[in-house]
Amino acid sequence: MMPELGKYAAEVISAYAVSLGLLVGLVVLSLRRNARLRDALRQVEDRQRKTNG
Amino acid sequence: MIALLRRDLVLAVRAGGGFGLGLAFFLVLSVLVPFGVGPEADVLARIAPGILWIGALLSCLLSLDRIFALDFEDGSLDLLATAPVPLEGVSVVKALAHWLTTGLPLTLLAPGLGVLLNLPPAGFGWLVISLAVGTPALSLIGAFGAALTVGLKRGGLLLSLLVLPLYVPTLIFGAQVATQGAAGLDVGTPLVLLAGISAGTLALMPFAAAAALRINLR
Amino acid sequence: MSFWEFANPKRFMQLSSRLLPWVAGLSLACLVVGLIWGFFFTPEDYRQGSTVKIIYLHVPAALMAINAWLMMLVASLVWIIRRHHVSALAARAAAPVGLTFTVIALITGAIWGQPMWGTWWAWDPRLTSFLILALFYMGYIAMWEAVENGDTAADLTSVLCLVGSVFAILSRYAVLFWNQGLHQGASLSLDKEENVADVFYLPLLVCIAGFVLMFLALVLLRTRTEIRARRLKALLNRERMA
Amino acid sequence: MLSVRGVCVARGGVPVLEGVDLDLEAGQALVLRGPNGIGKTTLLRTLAGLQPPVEGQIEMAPDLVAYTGHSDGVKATLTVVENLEFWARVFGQGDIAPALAAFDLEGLVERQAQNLSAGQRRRLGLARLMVTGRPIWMLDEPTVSLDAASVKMFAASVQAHCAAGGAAIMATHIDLGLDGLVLDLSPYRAIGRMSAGGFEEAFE
Repeated sequence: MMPELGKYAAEVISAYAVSLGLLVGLVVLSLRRNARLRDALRQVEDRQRKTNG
Repeated sequence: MIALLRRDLVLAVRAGGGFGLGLAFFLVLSVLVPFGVGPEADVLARIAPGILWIGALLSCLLSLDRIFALDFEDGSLDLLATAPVPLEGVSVVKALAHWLTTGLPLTLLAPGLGVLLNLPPAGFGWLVISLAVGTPALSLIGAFGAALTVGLKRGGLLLSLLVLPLYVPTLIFGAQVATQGAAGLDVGTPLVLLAGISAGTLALMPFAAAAALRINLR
Repeated sequence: MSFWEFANPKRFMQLSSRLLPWVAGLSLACLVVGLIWGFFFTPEDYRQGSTVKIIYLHVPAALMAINAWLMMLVASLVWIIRRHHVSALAARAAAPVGLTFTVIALITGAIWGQPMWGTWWAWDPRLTSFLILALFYMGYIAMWEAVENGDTAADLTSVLCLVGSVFAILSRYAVLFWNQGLHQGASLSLDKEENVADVFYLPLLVCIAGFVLMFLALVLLRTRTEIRARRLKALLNRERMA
Repeated sequence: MLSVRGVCVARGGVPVLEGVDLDLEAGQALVLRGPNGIGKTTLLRTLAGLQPPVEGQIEMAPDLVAYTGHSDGVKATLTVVENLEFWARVFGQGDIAPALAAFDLEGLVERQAQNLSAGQRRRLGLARLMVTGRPIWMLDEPTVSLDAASVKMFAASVQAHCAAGGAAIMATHIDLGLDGLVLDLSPYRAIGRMSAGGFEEAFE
């Protein structure tokens, strides 16, 4: 399955690992913050709807 | 405007104005460098112009936050904003006062420190010229950075982070003039470019600084 | 449908929620296809060996690192001229994405440079420019974080973005000048784009498309987050006032 | 001199006052009242032109206002006379003697501002108004740290200023004994407005 990377295997694989790691990290952080704020906003909106009748 | 310049100069020179702190910092920094890189004369001679330029830049940075912050805290900036002087003019005058109290003395002090760092004889003239042409740009860019961060608590650190990348072109051309001059090479191109940066910042930065001040005074 | 419908926050939320899955899905598809194609099914370069495979990350990341700043510049201008809040928030949302791409470009460049030039880091004009770009991103993000009031922060960061753009271009030329001035005739060139053969070109295009779409998806998502954050703050403010 | 119609002002992006109407004629002194936090300072800063109103009109000829905020703008290492002369020059005025006399600062002229008491500093800050030569004084809590005699001194100078065709608008809680107008800001409190600029309205 793995292609023959020759003597530069370590460089190529580490480049891919670091880049994909950074991208996944950014996506996960963005999603988590989005979810947190979505929930917080929904909570406050519901609360205000109740008090406003 | 002249009144403002005079007041700023008097404030800087009076006790507690911080005049001299930047110079002392420049001195200490230049004295520390040989401890870091070793006392070999030829090594020092080669890096001296760059070290002196970086030292001047950092000493300039030290006093940047005072440009507007003190006037903001005691309310003078509000009063200046309602006074019959445009904020653009205030920014120019403030940058000029900053240059007269830091950039100019640094320029005059630099040859003395050049002796300590074994600067080649050919380099002294170009070092002074490059600093004289380049440090006004440092003050003008710094005034913009100070205007951006004027209302912030602990704005000093942010100010450094914002201003240092903006200093890159000035530093490159300034150090280039000093280095090539010390090596006895032609300095025409970098000197013209350095002067261009100073002129460009003089034309544009006051407007950016005034815009930032108006936003921060709201 | 006019593009300016995006300027209304409520419309933006509706449109973006419909758009986001498609953009994200397409981006993922492009990245998976492009990267697998590039990693497994392209030959080695006769000169650079297998390290040429790093191109599929390095070039798209570098491209988007610059384009992200351009997008922030346009968004800042829209905010200054037309005062659309969504635009300012989109600029804020794009900055961390741009910074990440810049860091990826720098790291992959360093990893690539090590076997090719025998050094992790060369003060090559292009590498140096990206390092300076990263500093600009950091300053911009720090400015947003430092200012409490949303509109003030948007105004200040817009001014910073405008001035920063001028100085970024200036730095680019200064750095070119500086390096030539220091080592005359240095032969380190990073101009890979010019000698890329077709075998490498097609998967590279797919990867670039993937990165563009990913940037778009992330900016949409993060702008939605920023809009919610702003609205949350306003609702809490109203609660306090009442 | 000053005409304000339907003005809404915001502090930190949150509207605090809306629909404010007021007029100021030459010779009038207007006192703004209202509980802490209602937006007196914000309104004064808006009228002085330091921040734009969210909505509404402020009609006034340019360069009429002398503004004094919570802080005096007094430099600690300058002497009293240096502080005043600086502001007189900035505003293109010459004579600072009347201002020194009106606020009883003549005995202190050569003293550095850092050696003044809080009340004396405040008097210096108020004397600054007189050297601007501007007809409309806008004062935010002008009597803070003033003793009874100084308050009288201040009231007298406001009266003299108005009698000479000037006007003043101030936010203060104490009674100055001026026969001026009083505007209570409480009815203008902005309730239920979300934020300036139409962002939240899009969701309502």
